[in-house]
Amino acid sequence: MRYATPASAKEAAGLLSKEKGAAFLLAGGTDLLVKLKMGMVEPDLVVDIKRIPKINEIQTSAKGFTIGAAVSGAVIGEHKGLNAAWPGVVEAANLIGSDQIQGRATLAGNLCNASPAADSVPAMIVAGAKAVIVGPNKKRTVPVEKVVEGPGKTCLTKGEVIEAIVLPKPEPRTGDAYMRFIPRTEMDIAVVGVAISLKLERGVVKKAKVALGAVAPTAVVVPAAARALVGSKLDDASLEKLAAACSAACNPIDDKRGTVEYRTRVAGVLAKRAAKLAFQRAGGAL
Amino acid sequence: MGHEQKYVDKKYEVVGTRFNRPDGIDKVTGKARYGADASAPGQLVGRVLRSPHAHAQIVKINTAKAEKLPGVKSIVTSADLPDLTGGDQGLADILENCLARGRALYDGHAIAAVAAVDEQTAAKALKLIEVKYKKLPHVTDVDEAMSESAPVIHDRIFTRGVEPKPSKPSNIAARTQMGYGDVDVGFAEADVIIEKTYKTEQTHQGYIEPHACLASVNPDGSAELWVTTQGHFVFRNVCASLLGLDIAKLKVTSSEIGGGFGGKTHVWGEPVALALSRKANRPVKMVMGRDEVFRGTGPTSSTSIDVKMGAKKDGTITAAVAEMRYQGGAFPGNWAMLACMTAFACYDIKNNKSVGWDVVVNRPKVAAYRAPSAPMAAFAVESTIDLLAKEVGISPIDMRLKNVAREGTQAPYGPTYGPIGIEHTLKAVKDHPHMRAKLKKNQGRGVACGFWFNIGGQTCTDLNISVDGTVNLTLGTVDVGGSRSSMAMIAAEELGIPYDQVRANIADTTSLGHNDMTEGSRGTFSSGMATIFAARDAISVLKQRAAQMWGVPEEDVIWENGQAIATGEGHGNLPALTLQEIAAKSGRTGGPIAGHNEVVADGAGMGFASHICDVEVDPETGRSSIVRYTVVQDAGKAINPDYVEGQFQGGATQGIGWALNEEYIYGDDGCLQNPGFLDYRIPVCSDLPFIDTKILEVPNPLHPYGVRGVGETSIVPPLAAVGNAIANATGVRMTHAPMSPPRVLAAIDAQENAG
Amino acid sequence: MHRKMRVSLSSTFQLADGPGSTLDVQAETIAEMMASLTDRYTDFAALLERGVAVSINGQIYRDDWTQAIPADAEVFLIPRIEGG
Amino acid sequence: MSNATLVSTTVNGDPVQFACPTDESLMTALRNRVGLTGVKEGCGTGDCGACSVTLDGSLVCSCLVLGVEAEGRKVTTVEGLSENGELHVLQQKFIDHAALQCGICTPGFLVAAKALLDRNPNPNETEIRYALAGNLCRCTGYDKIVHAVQDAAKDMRKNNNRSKKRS
Repeated sequence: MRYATPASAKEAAGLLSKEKGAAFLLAGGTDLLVKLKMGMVEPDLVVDIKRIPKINEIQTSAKGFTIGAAVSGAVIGEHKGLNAAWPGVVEAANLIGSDQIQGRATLAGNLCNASPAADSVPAMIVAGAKAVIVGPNKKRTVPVEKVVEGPGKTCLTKGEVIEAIVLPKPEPRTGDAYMRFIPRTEMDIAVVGVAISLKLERGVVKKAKVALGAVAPTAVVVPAAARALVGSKLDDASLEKLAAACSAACNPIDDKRGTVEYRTRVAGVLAKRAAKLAFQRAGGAL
Repeated sequence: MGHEQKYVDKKYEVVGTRFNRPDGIDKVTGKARYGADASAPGQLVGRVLRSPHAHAQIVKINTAKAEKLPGVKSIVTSADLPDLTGGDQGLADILENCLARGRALYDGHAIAAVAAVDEQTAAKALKLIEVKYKKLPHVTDVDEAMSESAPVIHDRIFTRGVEPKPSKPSNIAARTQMGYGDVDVGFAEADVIIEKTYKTEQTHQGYIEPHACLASVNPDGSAELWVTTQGHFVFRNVCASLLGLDIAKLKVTSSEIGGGFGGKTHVWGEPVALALSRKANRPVKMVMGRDEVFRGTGPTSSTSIDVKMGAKKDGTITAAVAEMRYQGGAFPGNWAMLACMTAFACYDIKNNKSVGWDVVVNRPKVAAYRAPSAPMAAFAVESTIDLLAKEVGISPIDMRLKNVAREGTQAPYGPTYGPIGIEHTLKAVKDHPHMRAKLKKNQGRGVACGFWFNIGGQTCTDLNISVDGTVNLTLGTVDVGGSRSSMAMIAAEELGIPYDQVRANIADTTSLGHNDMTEGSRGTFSSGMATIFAARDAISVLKQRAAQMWGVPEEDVIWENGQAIATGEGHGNLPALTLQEIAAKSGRTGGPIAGHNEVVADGAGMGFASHICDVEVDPETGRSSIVRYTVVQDAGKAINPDYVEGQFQGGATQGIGWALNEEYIYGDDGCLQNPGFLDYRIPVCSDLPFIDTKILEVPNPLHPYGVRGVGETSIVPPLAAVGNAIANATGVRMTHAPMSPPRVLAAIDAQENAG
Repeated sequence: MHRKMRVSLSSTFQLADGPGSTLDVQAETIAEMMASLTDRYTDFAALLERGVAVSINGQIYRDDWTQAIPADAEVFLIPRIEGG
Repeated sequence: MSNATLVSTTVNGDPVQFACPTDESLMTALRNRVGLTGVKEGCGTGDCGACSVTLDGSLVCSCLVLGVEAEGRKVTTVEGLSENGELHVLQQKFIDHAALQCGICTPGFLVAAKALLDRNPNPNETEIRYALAGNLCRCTGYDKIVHAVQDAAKDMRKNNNRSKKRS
């Protein structure tokens, strides 16, 4: 296994695109190192992007936030601006594993690992996050919901590297929230995850976006769930409609972490709770 | 034996207070050496190839390619080990579990092992070993394994304990029955009868330190083994028997042990590492990965249990029957028998019957896990008692007190109890402020009792006094919970010197006579007894030396507060001689001063506990959180209360983990799906509240200080305590442990749909 | 001359040629009792092999066969247990 | 076999060089090549926290870091907690409170607890419990560990105030 520490995203892309063997990108390493340990991957080349300038930084601009691909959850959790703007994204990022994992794990890595249960992905989707993808020849920006195509599968072509995650500046009176279900209080993979962002106008939901995790091969955006919220003040009837829409959108599997019935049921339960939290964060009164 | 074992009530100076452990500094600074922390010159790395199948015939193992890989120094399969077929079946089973012989009996069964110059080479060599398997039908569920249609795993197993003797082999290794009275008569007297079936899933001891050893065998048959174990003397004897080595030529040193809970009482990789070393003629270090620990070692039985109990309106339990099916993994065990001995042990039930079925399945060979077999039986019985109590309209505690076992009650396994503490723990629970604390919405409180034996066993201890008066206490029972501190306290108590003048160490197998395992809650009980006697032995030498120094008859010398005092006429004015003064002169009064004791520390007491648990259940997700927990247990006498509390809290937490989330999950292919801490969910720090403890002291009449073992009982009540609490929070009776969120939510739904 | 005594068998133990759940022997220690039972009953040795402990007046003895059995003691043979 | 690489790093304040295969974890490198066996392997997959170290001040599982990543960085292990021959307050409190039994998880807990108290000198019980959720202990039920950390935090705050007043 060769180990490279390129000085730019473009150089990283070049290394990956030229590699004939199995090549992997290393940011936080919390997934890659586990796969190495379990013998699930045998890399010929590992490209560590953490020595690339600015890739470990969060940049704030008038348009929003650019979160470098190697920024860890711990750094995101400490960032005041991000916490104020997108608390749902921050809490989703911070739910991934222990403090030790938080010291390394990244949003871009969580996205590229393409696990159906990735916590940050539904949260990024409802926040309108985009991935800045650098290839050997060109750069492109792709909405997060378009990045993951299936379990372990992304839209990235050979040689492409996510350089940063871009979050917009939230519109006024926007709130987001992410909630997941795990059997313990920590250290588990999500059995169900629900992310909701919504915008209020005069106390009424004007716009909403709902995404579910761990209930289908990829995170699912549920327009019907969003429609259930729009125009409401989160009365019981709209919450029930939200829950029903979320449950209906589930296409989960039975596995060691949960059953089809359980995931379907709890998706609705968490959606109601997440909606209330997002509503309050947007300044709504329950 | 020459020493009085009987309990004597007295005031203590050291015992019963709290002292820091001697191994503490090494453990907080990273200096303590565990199984994986030793190295030897020229050591190789040992790795094991494991079966990917639940049950398969091993048609052929081809190691040729792996052997040719540069850096590979030895490869072993069962062909390199003695064939014990036809001899002691128990020993043969152990060896076959260490390396499969002809058949892989479970997912993770060791097939072959390799020793190579480094980790990378060893890993590569494993991939080059070609094994041709022929898959066989498998069974992993205990009830299925008992059915007529199940694949029979061993054609040599004919159910023991049934008449007439079966003519066909089956997966049922044995039937056990315990109890007394006539249950039919008892049920006829009952006003209320409750009958329920329960299931518990398989759990693992979950010690954080994986199995690890460093083995070195010389061409002359002498050998050394550094290993993480609960009993290095037993490991020595077992490894020597399995490999045909001379016991005295195999020196086994126990490392610091990173948790055992019963799981490190059994050998797995150690004989294999020795065999690899013998073949390579180099030391071999073998450390298991976490996945190997889960797939290949330790678990406890999964069970299926029917309980039927009847009571009169006044709460008297008139009859109780338990039918308990325990799987022992791929080899027969005594696990259901232990369940029979413990199921009704907390109670005085005139007519009781426990029937146990020991069953084999295609899972790892079951090993002891803290009070083995008792928690599952207690889950079933203690849940049923709550149901009975509700039906007759008596509080769960009063129901238990009404039927509680006391001194003079006949135990379900036959004998009559001496002084025991179950009633004391129940009364303490009844009076505990926890019982009066207000519950919030969605919260419920549960109480449950538990019992486990203590065992004594063979113990050998040395006590050597240095010329400066400090004392080396040399022990042969592995310290798993702080026993070095407790033993040093006992020596200090007996000798009448400060705790910090005594240093306790665990000796290797060449330095002491045989010591049994640290198991069965015996460490402090048995080594404590041997320490008392060794100290008393040393005191008699000290008195004799003092007499010599004074020139007075030995019988005129007594030992008090760490010094020799001359009594009797004529020498009452002699100044007392301290231990230091006598030790300083020892070179000229007859040489080193030492005490020694070897003892079969029989007469261990019984351990009883009652727990209180408050849970909060989220009715929409079925998730249960422990909001408050209290352990009340009889310790006989707590030598060091810190470590007694530690045992109570640790055992309760393991039980809580079992109650809520821990379980082995097998796929349809018979393979373990969650061999890691990610999906085998042991409690994390944020899952728990502080665990309150209350130590009761009902002296054990057959220990000089009244000590009872405290290590195991604390894991027995939690499953039922949690289940009873959930029932009180939700109105739903859980009969399947762990009571994980999907199971609880399904039960809540089923109840709502029904009602 | 050894004292006469009565030994109760845990219900899990069955001896093919035994009289049932109690056996009468003459012994003063556990060792003598075991020897006498081994002589008397053909499958007692097999039972010992499986593991037997002796309860004398409720106290369990697993290994110390030198233990004296007091007159009129309650003596039970029970399975030998291990722990975790 | 993987290429071996020479790594120059700082461990517990000392310059250290070691050569390790590129695919070797920092945990294994620290244990087998630097000799710091206080770094414990409980799982190798980031689930138990026994191998916790800080890397440039950030708490990580060293099993989820490649040895080669340590180039030019600062690593602190449990062996680096005591200073001037004295135990760190946390180390002393773990002993005083009997917060360890088998002790295999203790190095990881100490490193994680120190990272917590460096960040938050006055954590409440819940904050302590969540901060230590990545460290598994199977012996203690965590009770005495949480008490030890609470007590250590109290002493450390006192000492800090005292040294602030002095300066």
